[in-house]
Amino acid sequence: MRLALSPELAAFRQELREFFETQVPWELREPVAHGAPLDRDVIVETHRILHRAGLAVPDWPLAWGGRDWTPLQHHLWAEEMHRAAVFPPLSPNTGLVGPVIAAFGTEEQKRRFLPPTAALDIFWCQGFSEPDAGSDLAALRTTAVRDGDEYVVNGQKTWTSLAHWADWIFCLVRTDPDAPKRQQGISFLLVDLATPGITVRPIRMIDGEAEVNEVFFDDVRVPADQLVGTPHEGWSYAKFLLGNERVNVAQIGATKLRLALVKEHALARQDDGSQLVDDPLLAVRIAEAEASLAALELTALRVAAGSSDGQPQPASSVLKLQGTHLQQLVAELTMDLAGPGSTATGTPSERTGAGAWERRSALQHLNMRKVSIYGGANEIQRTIIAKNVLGL
Amino acid sequence: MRLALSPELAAFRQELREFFETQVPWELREPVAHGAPLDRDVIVETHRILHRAGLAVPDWPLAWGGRDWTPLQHHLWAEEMHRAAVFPPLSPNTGLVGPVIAAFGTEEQKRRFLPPTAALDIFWCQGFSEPDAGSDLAALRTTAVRDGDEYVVNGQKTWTSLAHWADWIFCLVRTDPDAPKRQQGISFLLVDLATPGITVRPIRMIDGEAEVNEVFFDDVRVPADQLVGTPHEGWSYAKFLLGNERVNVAQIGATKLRLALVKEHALARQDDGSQLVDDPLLAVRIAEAEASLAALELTALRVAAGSSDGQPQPASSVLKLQGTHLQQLVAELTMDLAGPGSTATGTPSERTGAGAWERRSALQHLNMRKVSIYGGANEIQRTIIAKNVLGL
Amino acid sequence: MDLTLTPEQDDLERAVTRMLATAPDAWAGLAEMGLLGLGVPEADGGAGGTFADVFVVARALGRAGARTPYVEGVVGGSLLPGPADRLVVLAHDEPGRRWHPGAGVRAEPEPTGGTWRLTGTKEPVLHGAAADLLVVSATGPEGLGLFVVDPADAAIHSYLSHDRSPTARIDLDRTPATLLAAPPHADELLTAASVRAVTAYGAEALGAMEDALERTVAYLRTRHQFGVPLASFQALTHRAADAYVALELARSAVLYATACLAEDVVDPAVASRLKVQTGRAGRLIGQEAIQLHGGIGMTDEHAIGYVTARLEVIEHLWGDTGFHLHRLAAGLGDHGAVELLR
Amino acid sequence: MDLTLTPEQDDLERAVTRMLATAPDAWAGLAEMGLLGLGVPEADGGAGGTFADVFVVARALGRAGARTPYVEGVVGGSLLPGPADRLVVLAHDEPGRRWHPGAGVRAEPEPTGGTWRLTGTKEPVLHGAAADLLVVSATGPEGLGLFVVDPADAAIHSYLSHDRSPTARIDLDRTPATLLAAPPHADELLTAASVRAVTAYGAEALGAMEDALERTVAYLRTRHQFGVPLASFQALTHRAADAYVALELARSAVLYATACLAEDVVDPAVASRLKVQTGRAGRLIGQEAIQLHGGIGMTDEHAIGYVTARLEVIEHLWGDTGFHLHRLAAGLGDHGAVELLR
Repeated sequence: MRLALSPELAAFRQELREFFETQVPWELREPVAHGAPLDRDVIVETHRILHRAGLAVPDWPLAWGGRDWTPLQHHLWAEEMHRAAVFPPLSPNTGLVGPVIAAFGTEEQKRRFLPPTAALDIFWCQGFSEPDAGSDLAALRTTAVRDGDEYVVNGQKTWTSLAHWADWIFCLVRTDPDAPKRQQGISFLLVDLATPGITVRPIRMIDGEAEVNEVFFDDVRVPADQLVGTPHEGWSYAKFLLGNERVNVAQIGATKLRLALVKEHALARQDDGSQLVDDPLLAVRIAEAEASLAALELTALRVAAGSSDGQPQPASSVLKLQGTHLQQLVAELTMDLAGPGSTATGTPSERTGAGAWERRSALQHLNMRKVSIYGGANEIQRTIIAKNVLGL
Repeated sequence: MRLALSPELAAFRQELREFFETQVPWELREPVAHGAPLDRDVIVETHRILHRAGLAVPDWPLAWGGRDWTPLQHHLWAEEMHRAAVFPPLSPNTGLVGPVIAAFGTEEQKRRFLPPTAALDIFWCQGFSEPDAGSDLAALRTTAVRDGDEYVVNGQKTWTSLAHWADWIFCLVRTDPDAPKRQQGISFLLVDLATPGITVRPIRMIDGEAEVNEVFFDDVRVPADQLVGTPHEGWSYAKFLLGNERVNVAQIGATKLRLALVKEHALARQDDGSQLVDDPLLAVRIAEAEASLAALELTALRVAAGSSDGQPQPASSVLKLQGTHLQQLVAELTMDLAGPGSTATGTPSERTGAGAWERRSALQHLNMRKVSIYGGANEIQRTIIAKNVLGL
Repeated sequence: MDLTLTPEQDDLERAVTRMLATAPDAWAGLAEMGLLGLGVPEADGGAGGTFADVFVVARALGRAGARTPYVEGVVGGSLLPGPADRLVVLAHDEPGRRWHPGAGVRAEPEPTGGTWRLTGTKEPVLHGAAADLLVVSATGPEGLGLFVVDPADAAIHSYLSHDRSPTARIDLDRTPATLLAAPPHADELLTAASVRAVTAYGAEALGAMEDALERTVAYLRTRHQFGVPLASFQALTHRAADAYVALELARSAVLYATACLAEDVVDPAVASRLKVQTGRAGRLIGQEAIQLHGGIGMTDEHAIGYVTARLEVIEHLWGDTGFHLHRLAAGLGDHGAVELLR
Repeated sequence: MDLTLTPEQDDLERAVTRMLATAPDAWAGLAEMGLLGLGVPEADGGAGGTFADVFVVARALGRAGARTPYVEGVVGGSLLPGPADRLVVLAHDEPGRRWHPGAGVRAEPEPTGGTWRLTGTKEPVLHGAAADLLVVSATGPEGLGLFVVDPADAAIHSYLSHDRSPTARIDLDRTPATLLAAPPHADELLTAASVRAVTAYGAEALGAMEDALERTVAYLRTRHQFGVPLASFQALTHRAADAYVALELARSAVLYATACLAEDVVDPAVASRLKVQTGRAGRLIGQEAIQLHGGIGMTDEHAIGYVTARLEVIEHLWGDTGFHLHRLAAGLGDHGAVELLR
């Protein structure tokens, strides 16, 4: 057991803190700090600044730009990034398709895709879910039929985050419809969204934003060398990838930033001299959220320290469940702090900037309901824990 | 819609209030008010006082001592009884076996059993659950084999409340082991506990009390005329009866009494002049419990008004779920008010009387955990609601 | 006590529901049916009837997800009774403040006689832009008063809130006003209005919760995953059962508060208990509805998200669950057990 | 930061667990293994070691459901270091009061020199009857002080509490005492003792929760109903999963508090966060354990009820969840985000 950071680690942290606060301009951090809607330019510019400093893909293999960091160093990196309100490197690139190509791709695929993926010269999106294959992903029906040197893809993906901004999509497609089990006969395919036959239709959400899309494939011809790894083995790559996703989806750093803002609002003096924390119920809810978040962060540190070779641990389901719970809890708390002000949303242009947190709060609360649904719904996580951890 | 009581009903209530407060001596009410362990004499003496006044079995048929009351009158009767800390008429007699005999028994059975059941000249207990048939009651294995004018009973019942004080037991027994469905071939049998071959073994519970028992049947010979209604039709009688039990088990009046005591403790001045309600978290928990209990009582009034011919409604599952929830919540709240005093249980003799509420509180909390298990566990109630109300 | 509706009220409910399913404009439909001004005495130009009729209409609106100024009109009409076709809206909440009985808008008496000038900002004012008259709370030299303002004299900025309700910010800059109620009478009026508002919104929330639970149950029945209907997953059906329990308890609280107002019993504690029940139930049912619908529950195309949003709007009007819990807690010593039967 | 145990501590855990499974007297077994006085410097006669060793022993005791004065001895030893085989027990709680830093017992100085007389009642004092020496908190002329009392001079009434822990009421009637710490130093000592107590009880609670969840999971696997194992009911397995999540979060909080004390960082906020996590988790796991066991979970013959009872005892010692939430809330302005890495 060891509590204190070594002097080396303390210096490491200080270096990162300085980098994030001085090398990433405030114009790129301000929208993150104040919960503005996503902006493609912010994502891309921030990512490229981090990439130039070797800070975009630290958990990749060394040969492809990774850093030989301990789990604790990775944690400090993520924590300092969120603390400074830096938009993290684009996760479909760095956390999802990149690691899959690095682990299972051919040498040729690695050379072709990993550098532009790390640099965000390709903006990736993930094409997994389908209208009838959400939590039950193995029910997917999009097909890819081999035809000479190409696959011909037909079908529909949905809930595809940021597809309207993306250059490429990585998909799970059914390449062997006759496989005895539904999980077999699925392949992992990389597709240029500029290929003819692809239509991207944004889905408007209840908070008015359009982060996700439907993607339609109509006889889309994809070169066969864009199939990653072994044909029909895509399910195992997807499982590898979803394990990674669940760790990211705990979003501890982001929640910490939101909770710090909650405290700022709650402690601010009102014009009549009062503070929102004068209400003991609100004060206690904040204190409890803070205690829960600390316990979650410690759990993430324990999981990180115990992880081996990127194999997802069952503990990642714990992080997903509690991480999304706290994201939602803090969003709800922010809305409740705003009170009737949460209803006074104003027009979209009135909802920007630090002063408009009350106007944004209900929309952010609504938006945040998604996190317990995507990336493996919380019901799926409970089943995983019951089965894989408790043996039920 | 009507809010106010009519003058007649207000007078009716006043009459009951006076009766309970003046005709039932305080010695019989004090143990109820202060949550003392059950006492056979208190139960029997109170019951007989109520019976003599025609207040023990108001919901029975008129011919057998019932009163022609509206659901609201029944509610007022129960409420005033609990308010005065009067131990209610013994429910296995008045709420369970009595109504079953009245509805399904032969004229001879009615004449033989209903008067002593109403008068508590027979103290009944219920023999339904078995070691492998709790929530899954239809799995019961105690057999009754016809042999001439008798049934020969073998098997074991468990969780039999107050069997150690009882004179008779009413049982579900399997009379046709070859019936195609488990729910068929079950009969409803009345058994004198003095019959040779019966052993009653009290089960000690975690609160130190022994309210429930195991009852063993070893070649117990029961006259065939003690089988109620039609042989093999016992399951439908049990369903009729369990519907009644779920309504009783909401225990709104008892919870109201407990909550009033909680308020008394919370509002009492400590020696340093403070009150426990100075703690806003405790004060708010009490307020919330009070609001929830009011909503439950109103729901019970709605259910009572809507009930027809004693047929149990699916709504009774709502009352069971929320009623037991609030019983447990108020017990937990009492314990939390006591704080470390809940740990200072003292010896049994130190736990009696009004002043010892803190010493009793943790034991009562533990005892109260049973209410969401017995009488159809809450999991069963949720399944009933999902299936019968929501059609899931 | 009897918490059931009369056959006439059942008929009314059916008629309103039918209209809402077919009429292009719910508000015009209500007007046509003569349902505006319910609860306002006919002598004052209203449509008469009791609060039970208001309950019926508000609940039907909640079930249908219609966004009309109906509840706002009931509240406004109780403050300033008048012809049924005149919409009076109360402007009370102010930016940057959690709901509280005071108000930051300042009222200054005009030197000339009985008129006043008001300065400040009111927001959110639901359906503020549709009002024929505004009742505005403002603090004058002697305390909180209520004033009547012609909306034509105020700067009204209107938008759709997150539940798609038309909502407004009203800027007052030495805006002429007439006094409706001086202190301390204004406080009493406001308290009575709050009990009516909480009860009517409670009826609407009840309708919205019914709608949310019905849609969710239907989705569980029809949506298949892993080759079976969602309804075969016990973890989901048990949560639906818990939602149903919460709904029935909330229904009881709303019916009781309605019965009180129908007999002119105005009791803030009854309103607070209603608010606590519907607040807890609304959050549970609204959030479970989205979660059990999965991704489509988050989309603009599907109604369920707006039901959840509407429940949150109602939660934050006239004091949220926390506010009413504190108010109930402060009154714990006023009574022994709660006496429901009067 | 590293929250894992050393191989030596893993060995210690195995050894303690083995002893507890076989020894007739857990307390004698601990003494024989030289595990009393852990955390007390060897120079003071203790057994040395860090608080991580205390964690290991307390958690093993919690898993085994053993009722020993171990944690009480750790707390007493930190107040009055001395030989490992001397049991010092702190008597602080008083009847009729929720836990608070003051105390109602009165201390009166003796005219002759440095001795004192104490009058009042202490209860509950866990394992009070087993103490070789008592440390008693009492209010003297200048504030709260800590005093040493020979148990032979006090009237000690002992009983088993609801979790079967030997517990005592200690009546002091002009009982002779010596001063251990005068104000304000006594407050500091008591605060440090409370952090140790909360952390050591937290480790015991962690062990008890592990035990409860394991037993419950085993029961779900083996118990059949409706012809299938309980584990085939998804509503039950999902609740077990939620219990597991709570357990892991509580584990993190306890390990972190242990790491702090192992490096002599005494932080009441860390202890309060632990208390909140284990309080919530303990109630959830304890209550689900009984509910999922059904009737047999309520019986004296089955251990699960006593695990639940034990968790409730720990909840109510050294301030309950509500007390610690208020304390954390009062300190919200002291820091921005919580900094775990020091």
